[in-house]
Amino acid sequence: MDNNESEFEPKIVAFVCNWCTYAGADLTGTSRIKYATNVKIVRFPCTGRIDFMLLLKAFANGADGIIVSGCHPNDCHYTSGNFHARRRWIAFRHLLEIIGVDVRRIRFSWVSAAEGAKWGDLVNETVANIRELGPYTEYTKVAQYVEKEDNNE
Amino acid sequence: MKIGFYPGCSLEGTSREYNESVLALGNALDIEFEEIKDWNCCGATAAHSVNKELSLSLPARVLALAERQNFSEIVVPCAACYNRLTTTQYELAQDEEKKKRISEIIEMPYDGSVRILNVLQMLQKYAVDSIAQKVTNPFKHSVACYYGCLLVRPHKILQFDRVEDPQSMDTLMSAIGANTLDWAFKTECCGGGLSVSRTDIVSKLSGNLLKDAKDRGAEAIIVACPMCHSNLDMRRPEINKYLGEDIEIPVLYITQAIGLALGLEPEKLGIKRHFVNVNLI
Amino acid sequence: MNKLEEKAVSLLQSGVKLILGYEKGDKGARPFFCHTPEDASKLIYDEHATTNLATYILKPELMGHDKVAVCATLRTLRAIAQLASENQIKEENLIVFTITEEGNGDVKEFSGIDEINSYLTDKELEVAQLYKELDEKLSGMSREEKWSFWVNEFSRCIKCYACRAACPLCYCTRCITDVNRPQWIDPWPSPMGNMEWQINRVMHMVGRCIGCGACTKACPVGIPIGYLSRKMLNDLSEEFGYIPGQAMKDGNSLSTFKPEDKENFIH
Amino acid sequence: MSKIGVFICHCGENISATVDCQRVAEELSKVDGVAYSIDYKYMCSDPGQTLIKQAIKEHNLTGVVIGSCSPRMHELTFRKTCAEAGLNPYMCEIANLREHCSWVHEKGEATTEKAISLVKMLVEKVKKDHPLTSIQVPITKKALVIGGGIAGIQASLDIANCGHQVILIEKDPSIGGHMSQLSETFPTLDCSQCILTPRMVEVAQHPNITLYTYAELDSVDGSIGNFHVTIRLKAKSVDPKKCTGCGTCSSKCPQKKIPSEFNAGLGTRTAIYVPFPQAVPNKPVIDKEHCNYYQKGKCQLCKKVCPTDAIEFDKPDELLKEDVGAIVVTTGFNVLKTDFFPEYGYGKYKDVITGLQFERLASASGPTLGEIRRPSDGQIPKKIVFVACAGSRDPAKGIPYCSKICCMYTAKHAMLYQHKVHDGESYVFYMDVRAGGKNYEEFVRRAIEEDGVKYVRGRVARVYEKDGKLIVKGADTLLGGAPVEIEADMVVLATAGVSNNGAEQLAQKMHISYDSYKFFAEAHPKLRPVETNTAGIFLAGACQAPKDIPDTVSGASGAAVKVAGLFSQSMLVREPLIAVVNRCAPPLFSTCVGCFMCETACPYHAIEHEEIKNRNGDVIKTVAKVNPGLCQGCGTCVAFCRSKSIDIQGYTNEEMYAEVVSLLNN
Repeated sequence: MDNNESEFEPKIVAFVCNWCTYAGADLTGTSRIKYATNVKIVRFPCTGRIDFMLLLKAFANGADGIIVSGCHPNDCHYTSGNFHARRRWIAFRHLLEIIGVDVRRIRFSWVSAAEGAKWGDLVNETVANIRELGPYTEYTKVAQYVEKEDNNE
Repeated sequence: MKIGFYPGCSLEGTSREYNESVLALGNALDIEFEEIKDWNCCGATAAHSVNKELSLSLPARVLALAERQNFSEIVVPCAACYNRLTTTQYELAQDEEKKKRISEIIEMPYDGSVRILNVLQMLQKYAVDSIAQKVTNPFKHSVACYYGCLLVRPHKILQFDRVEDPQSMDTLMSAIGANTLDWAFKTECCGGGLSVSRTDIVSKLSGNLLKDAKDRGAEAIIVACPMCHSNLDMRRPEINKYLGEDIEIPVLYITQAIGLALGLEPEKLGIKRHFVNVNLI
Repeated sequence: MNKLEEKAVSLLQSGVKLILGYEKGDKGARPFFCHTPEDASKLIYDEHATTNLATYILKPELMGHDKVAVCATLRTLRAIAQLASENQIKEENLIVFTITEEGNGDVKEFSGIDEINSYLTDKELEVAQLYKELDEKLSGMSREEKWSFWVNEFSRCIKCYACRAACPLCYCTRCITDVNRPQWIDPWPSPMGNMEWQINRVMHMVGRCIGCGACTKACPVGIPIGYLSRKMLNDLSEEFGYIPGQAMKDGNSLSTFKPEDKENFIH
Repeated sequence: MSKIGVFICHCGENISATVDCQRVAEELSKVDGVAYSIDYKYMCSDPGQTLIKQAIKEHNLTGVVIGSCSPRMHELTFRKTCAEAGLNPYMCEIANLREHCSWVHEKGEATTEKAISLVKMLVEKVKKDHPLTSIQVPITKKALVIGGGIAGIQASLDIANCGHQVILIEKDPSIGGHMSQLSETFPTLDCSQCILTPRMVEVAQHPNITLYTYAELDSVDGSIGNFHVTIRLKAKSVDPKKCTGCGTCSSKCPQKKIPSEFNAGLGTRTAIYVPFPQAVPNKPVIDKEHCNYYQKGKCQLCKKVCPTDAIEFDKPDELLKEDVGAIVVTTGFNVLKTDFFPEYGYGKYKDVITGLQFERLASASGPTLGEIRRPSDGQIPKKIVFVACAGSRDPAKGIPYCSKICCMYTAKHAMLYQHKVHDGESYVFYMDVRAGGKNYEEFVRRAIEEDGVKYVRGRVARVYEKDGKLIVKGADTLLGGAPVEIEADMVVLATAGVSNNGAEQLAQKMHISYDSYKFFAEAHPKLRPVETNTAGIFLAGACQAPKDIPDTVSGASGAAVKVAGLFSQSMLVREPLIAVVNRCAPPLFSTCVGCFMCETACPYHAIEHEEIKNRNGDVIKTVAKVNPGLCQGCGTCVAFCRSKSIDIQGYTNEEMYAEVVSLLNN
């Protein structure tokens, strides 16, 4: 991966809930709103289902940025999945801040099934921010510590 | 027992008898009223129909002075002053910027921690049981207790008694032996500030009020607000002209009625100052 | 015979098979399993009694099915209260007593979990000096410094899991580290595996940790892991509405929510 | 080794316009585990689907990934196709190459690369997928209807007429609800008793309906298709089998002055009473609070005079256990009493009455046998003031909503009064007349134009009594807010419709949600008005919001068809995408440690306690178990479980882990 600024293409994974943000992204598609190709979507039944370990695994496998998005409060198809998720992110994000993980790389949001445009903006905005922050080598260096042990980078 | 005291302009002017009866009753029940130094007019209805900030600054300055004399509570006998002070305290508590702005205008720190009591609340809190024991000649008359508008409304801010059918004056009066009548004009308006500009309306409103009291057999009307008293008492000739009949029911402040029941001399209670003479005793 | 010994003897005579308590060790009190009235004299109670006896309560091999009593310090009481709120305590098999703080050696037996909870309500969870110093040092650091501090600390971990063994609230029969489909956490002590293990352990402690410090004491390489869950405990208690050191009723602060939870990062 | 088929769709050219589909198919064929990979112009078309089926059979594929449009569009179609070819439908996954890729990116290398990684992600997921079969939940073909008003009656009859068993419970001694208290009903003025009582009799005689009056719901558990309810049959102290309904006991009972609930407090009744002449069942009950025997241990007069010795004083309440498949809640509403209004005298004035009390005055079976007479002195009022919106549309009183039916029954009351008292004068103080139903507006116009009811547009500020008259002080906003003062003989307040007291406790018993006014909450206000968020529990009538009879009856029939629909299938079929707590060989039995924090996290109360017992029956450990009928598959418990003992089918930890890793590594 070459490292100069303009060539850097950030790898961003998006964890979204099926009923709101996934449908919102569908609407972005049907309204043909263009956005950057760096973001790839993983579908969950609800934001309540998103395990915080998956975020760590994403960073460990080379993600430079993560988007987590689901239904607005009170919109949840399962009535309270997003409330549980919010409570979990408040704790998890605080722990990452204590340890020093770059929480600016995780973008939490609510996108409803009707907010196709908002999804497009969210993706473009996140890609721009992450491109500015550069690759998250700080994290991957620790993750790939063993493979490079012999040429001890 | 010491408590802050804010007489307001009327008690120094047209309703001096209210002031005398409050002070007389005070030392009969050993409650010492300490006047707020350098107090100013509360602005009454005039201020808030002219300039919003003026209508907030005047009462705020009075409260700030009370805080400076570190009173935790003050008594405000006049219903209009009580209403203005409480409304100001409520409004400034809701809005930080306004509070800052007002304390700039009055050039004094204003916190809004002083508790404001009207005369009924003060008597209920400190004197209701001592009054009952100290009654020497019970006030054996049927009376119509008249609260007017400013003592009970707006309920959201004043939080005092029942809005449509208040009972606090009735309980105090029955404590001194009076027979309080259940009548319909307890909180109907007496005409208030129109006393000078539209005396015809005052005579109509106060007239209906007095007529209903007389029909139900009231021997006296008990009030706790200088404005109501002057309309019902001073405007009696116009009222009688409007009604076409002479109604001789006297109008007493509650502090005067209680004072009489406690055996204080009428002169000390300013009974002589009324237009409709009080020939009850 | 002091009151503690009297209590132990009377309990053992009334059918209790085992009393978990402390005996004189070389550096003060250490855990002691008293089975017979004769051993009761060995039981002592002083400020060195820091090991959390609640850890033993969940070991079925030790407890069996008969009655057991435990001489509980404040920390043990807090652990028992939290375990009870997680349906791990069989009240009929457990007698809990403590030595009151007046220092006159009086013994106080609790009738049940509710009494333990009310006993704990006015007991403030004090903050250890070690924690204050580290918190001071860390709060001055930039993000990058914090990151390298913790990566360096975690790289010293040898995955002995002593922290898991010492903690009374870490009682899963199969821990997440043993899950291999999928392999959430590398079993061997890689720097990333160690970090993910600690992040997981701390997240599993949110709203549950009682700040007893057993994990920090147990870590053979001296990583200040207790600091992490203790900081989470302090910072989130006000926001999630729980009181540090006291058990929440029906659910803990991560399994429940309030519609009006505040955050400033979801937009 | 899994043999996966990859099928990339061009979607005409919606996908192929910006994504090189051939290259995607070609790249995917190199992925290990992929046995067959092609692209085709229209995957979802009939030839496209046949192509998939043939490929499954020829290469006996174990999994299928379709690169096409959003799964929200054709997941079902492609899963059905795979099922028809003999492959378990849950081994088929969809990669969203259209909405999430081709339509939102420009043509180019990056777009095709993204498409390839999206499909690879799903291939990794399919490798971890398990075949799943849909959940079959047996259904008890019996319904419970709570509340015997017109809503409950209609729902019970409709369900029973579909051939299903119904249990109808009513907490009062007789069914009929508020409708039985009405005199005539708008807009047709047909007599309420005449249109209601035949239905009540039909309910009593219907072979499929078991009616329990003087009965309340004690507890509910279980889930859709398998509710276990306990009904409390309050002791009536009269044996219905022996009692012939002759009425001697009521006539002899010394306690004669008890205010009659049926007559809204205007008339009186005895301690042993039948609420109203057309009551169903027409058998008396003893009101224990007011009966001399129950209060002071004396009397027993009714027992002495009873010809068939039907009185049984010591009979206790009975708890009846029933299994039902669905519950319809039709518990109705209540009206505010006059003591709620300070400005109208706190309920002191006898002649200030509620609309319901006016109904009783106007009703032929009422305390005045249909004559409009004043409760205070029994005189016929010459001038009546009706006050609309008494309590409703009044945020200061905590009731900002409109109670919907008061405008109509106020017009009806005024009309009835004019018909009965020709020289009478009636005034209606209103804000806006709301007469939106069929023939409603015409009805109100008739009251104004033909019957001379005087409508005054304004609020009534105060009502007070003077010399036997009620002085009504209001304003007339159409005359510039001029004050209006009327000396009336009687004032009728059209008080707000509020929820029944006890509604909150009932909702909590059944785990259904309710709003801040304690009206029950429907699943969706527009699209699912007769269902609740709790599967298997339905709503009808005014327990959901104030409602007139036409809406109530149509809602009741709506709820009935939902129940009938549920009962029409022998088994309840549900998507298997639900959570499952793992089980393993003894002695562990399950890695779940029984902390049950998942139970507090589950919004559907789907987590149950299962006691693992050894051979001689003592409990080894209590572990969590998911009720397949209740779990909706949100997965909150899965992400929450510390020991990873609970997983959700279709989105297992392994699958999601595989997706994330695959997405970032190519």
